[in-house]
Amino acid sequence: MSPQNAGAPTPVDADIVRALEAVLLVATEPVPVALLSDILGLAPDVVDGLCRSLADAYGEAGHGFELVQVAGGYRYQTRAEFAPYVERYILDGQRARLSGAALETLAIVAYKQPISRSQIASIRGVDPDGVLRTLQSRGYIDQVGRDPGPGQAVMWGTTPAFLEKLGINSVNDLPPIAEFVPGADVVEALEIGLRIPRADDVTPSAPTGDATGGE
Amino acid sequence: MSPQNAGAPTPVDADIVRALEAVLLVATEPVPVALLSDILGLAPDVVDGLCRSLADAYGEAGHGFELVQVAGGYRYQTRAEFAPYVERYILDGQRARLSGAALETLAIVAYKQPISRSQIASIRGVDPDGVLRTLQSRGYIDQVGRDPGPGQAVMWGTTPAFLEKLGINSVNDLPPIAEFVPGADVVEALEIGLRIPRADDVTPSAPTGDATGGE
Amino acid sequence: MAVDVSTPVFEGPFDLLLHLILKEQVDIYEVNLSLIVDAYLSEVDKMQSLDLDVATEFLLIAATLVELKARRLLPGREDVDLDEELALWEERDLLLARLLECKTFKDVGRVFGSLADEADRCFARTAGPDERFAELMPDLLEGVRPKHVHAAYVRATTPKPEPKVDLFHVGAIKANVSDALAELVDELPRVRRITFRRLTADLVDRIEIIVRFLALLELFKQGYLEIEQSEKFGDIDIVWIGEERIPVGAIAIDDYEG
Repeated sequence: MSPQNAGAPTPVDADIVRALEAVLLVATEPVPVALLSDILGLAPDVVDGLCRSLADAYGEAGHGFELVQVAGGYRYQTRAEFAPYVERYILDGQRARLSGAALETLAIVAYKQPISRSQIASIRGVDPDGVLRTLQSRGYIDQVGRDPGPGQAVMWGTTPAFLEKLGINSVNDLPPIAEFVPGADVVEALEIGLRIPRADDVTPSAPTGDATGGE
Repeated sequence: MSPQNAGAPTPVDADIVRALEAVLLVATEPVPVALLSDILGLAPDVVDGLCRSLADAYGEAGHGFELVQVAGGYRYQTRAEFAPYVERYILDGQRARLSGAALETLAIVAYKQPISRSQIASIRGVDPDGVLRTLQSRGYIDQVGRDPGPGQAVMWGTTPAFLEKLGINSVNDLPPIAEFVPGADVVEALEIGLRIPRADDVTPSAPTGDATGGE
Repeated sequence: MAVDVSTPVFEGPFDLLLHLILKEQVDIYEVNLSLIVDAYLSEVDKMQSLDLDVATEFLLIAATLVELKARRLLPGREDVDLDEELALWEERDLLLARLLECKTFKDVGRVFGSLADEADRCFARTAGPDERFAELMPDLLEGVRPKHVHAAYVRATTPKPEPKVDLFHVGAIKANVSDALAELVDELPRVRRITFRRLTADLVDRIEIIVRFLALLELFKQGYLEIEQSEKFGDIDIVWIGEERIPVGAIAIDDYEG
């Protein structure tokens, strides 16, 4: 269970694993494998293997912390089940939750980046400026360039802080968008809702739909 | 050597030991035993025993970090023999310039100290936690107390090191902030200044605000 | 879940349409369409930085909805123009695709919400190197003078000017169906019969015409008028068959109480 065995598959000095632990302990943001590789003088894939073994070793030993890969690097974090204790310590640790509008806009930016505000507007059907400002001020999105076309619209993309907020390593780790396309039942419901009456359809004799239009 | 056994002398749930690890991991300053005792709901001497066992367990397992008792409480730190790697991380891995956002937050702390994070947030309109951590890790600001009011928010202030870097003896030596509301023309000029970054905007030696700095 | 689907506050027309069709399972014939069109108009109105492409797109979708609803309100026609029919299907499919895309990202947003909720329970270590390494830390304040701190404070505390909203292209789209309805109830009983062309002759914006048309449909639905078209592409005659004078308040628009 100890780190000495963590790097067992590769003949790496146990001290290297301890050095890895030391660097990760002082890091204030996720440490990319490339940087660890420079610091430890080992090939990136060896370092990545060491990190994974170490993470597994912590998991098996049953610690209150874990080593995870987030936002393009490795970092120590507390395990979710001990959140109540951690929150008792971090008095100022209340974390603002994102509104539905913010989450939907983030979803669009994450999958379609780089994307302009008008492209976002046409997907959501609402003016996105307020939400974009909020997301930018919280550091989850940023301007990543300008559209080369006429108008040179500002293009938006997600940031490492977004990846940390969701606890994922990269936007490439997100499931393909195809997995979220609504099922046949939803498509059918929409088709019914928007059906085009055939020309010989009888006009509803008493359009008293008002009563049902409400709820 | 796993933490399950760390608390063996007292019949303490293994999860409590893990919760202890979680709290110690997120702590940015040594955690007093009395505070740990409150958080875990255990008698101080039991907590102290747990910490000692945990420290011993880490030592036996041979990690790159250790749990030590320093003035003020327990904290994780790197073991001395791995300092060269930590130094390499510090020299390779850190950005070398204070961001505009960080400088603004530092300025707010300097002029308004003592000030809580939520007061800073309401002035800047963004979550200041990351910036506060950076500034604290650089030794420019520190926690100077807690708000006596409900919630007991941590209050921030600048450090002697900050004054030394700026070459002043006291925050009273900073240029006074005029209690005037800037006129519309000033606001507009500022806005233009912010919108069109000048080439020399990037070095701290000529921040954009100079023209309107009120000197 | 961060998203409370039962909230009666809708975020624009797509949100409202998806709610009505998927949650309430109504078809748009049963819905007071003016509500949805008004939702579109208020979004166009709100556009902070003017975006004609988006505004136009919104109006086209509103027009598609109006056409779909008109189909079901107006008496069935025996002579159907094939091109017209195909165009309507195309527009309908476009709207359907839009709603599907919007729904897709709504669902992704919900997944993001759960990921964020889960991630929020894990706290990263941020303590950084301890004081033993302090002298190694680069001095980020190198070159910073008291006046720079002062300037940064002024920057941080100066209220940001409100962005100027430039809406002159859109004009004042203040049209809404209730207002149009009030105008018609005032005008139609006096003239009794008028062509749709004349009734909308003084209107410049396409959207105002759409709104007035919606108001007519509402009156038609409530039996206050008849709509006649003697020949294809001919003028549409509006005939008032209601009372001579009716108080404006008597015509209730079916309010949406979602």
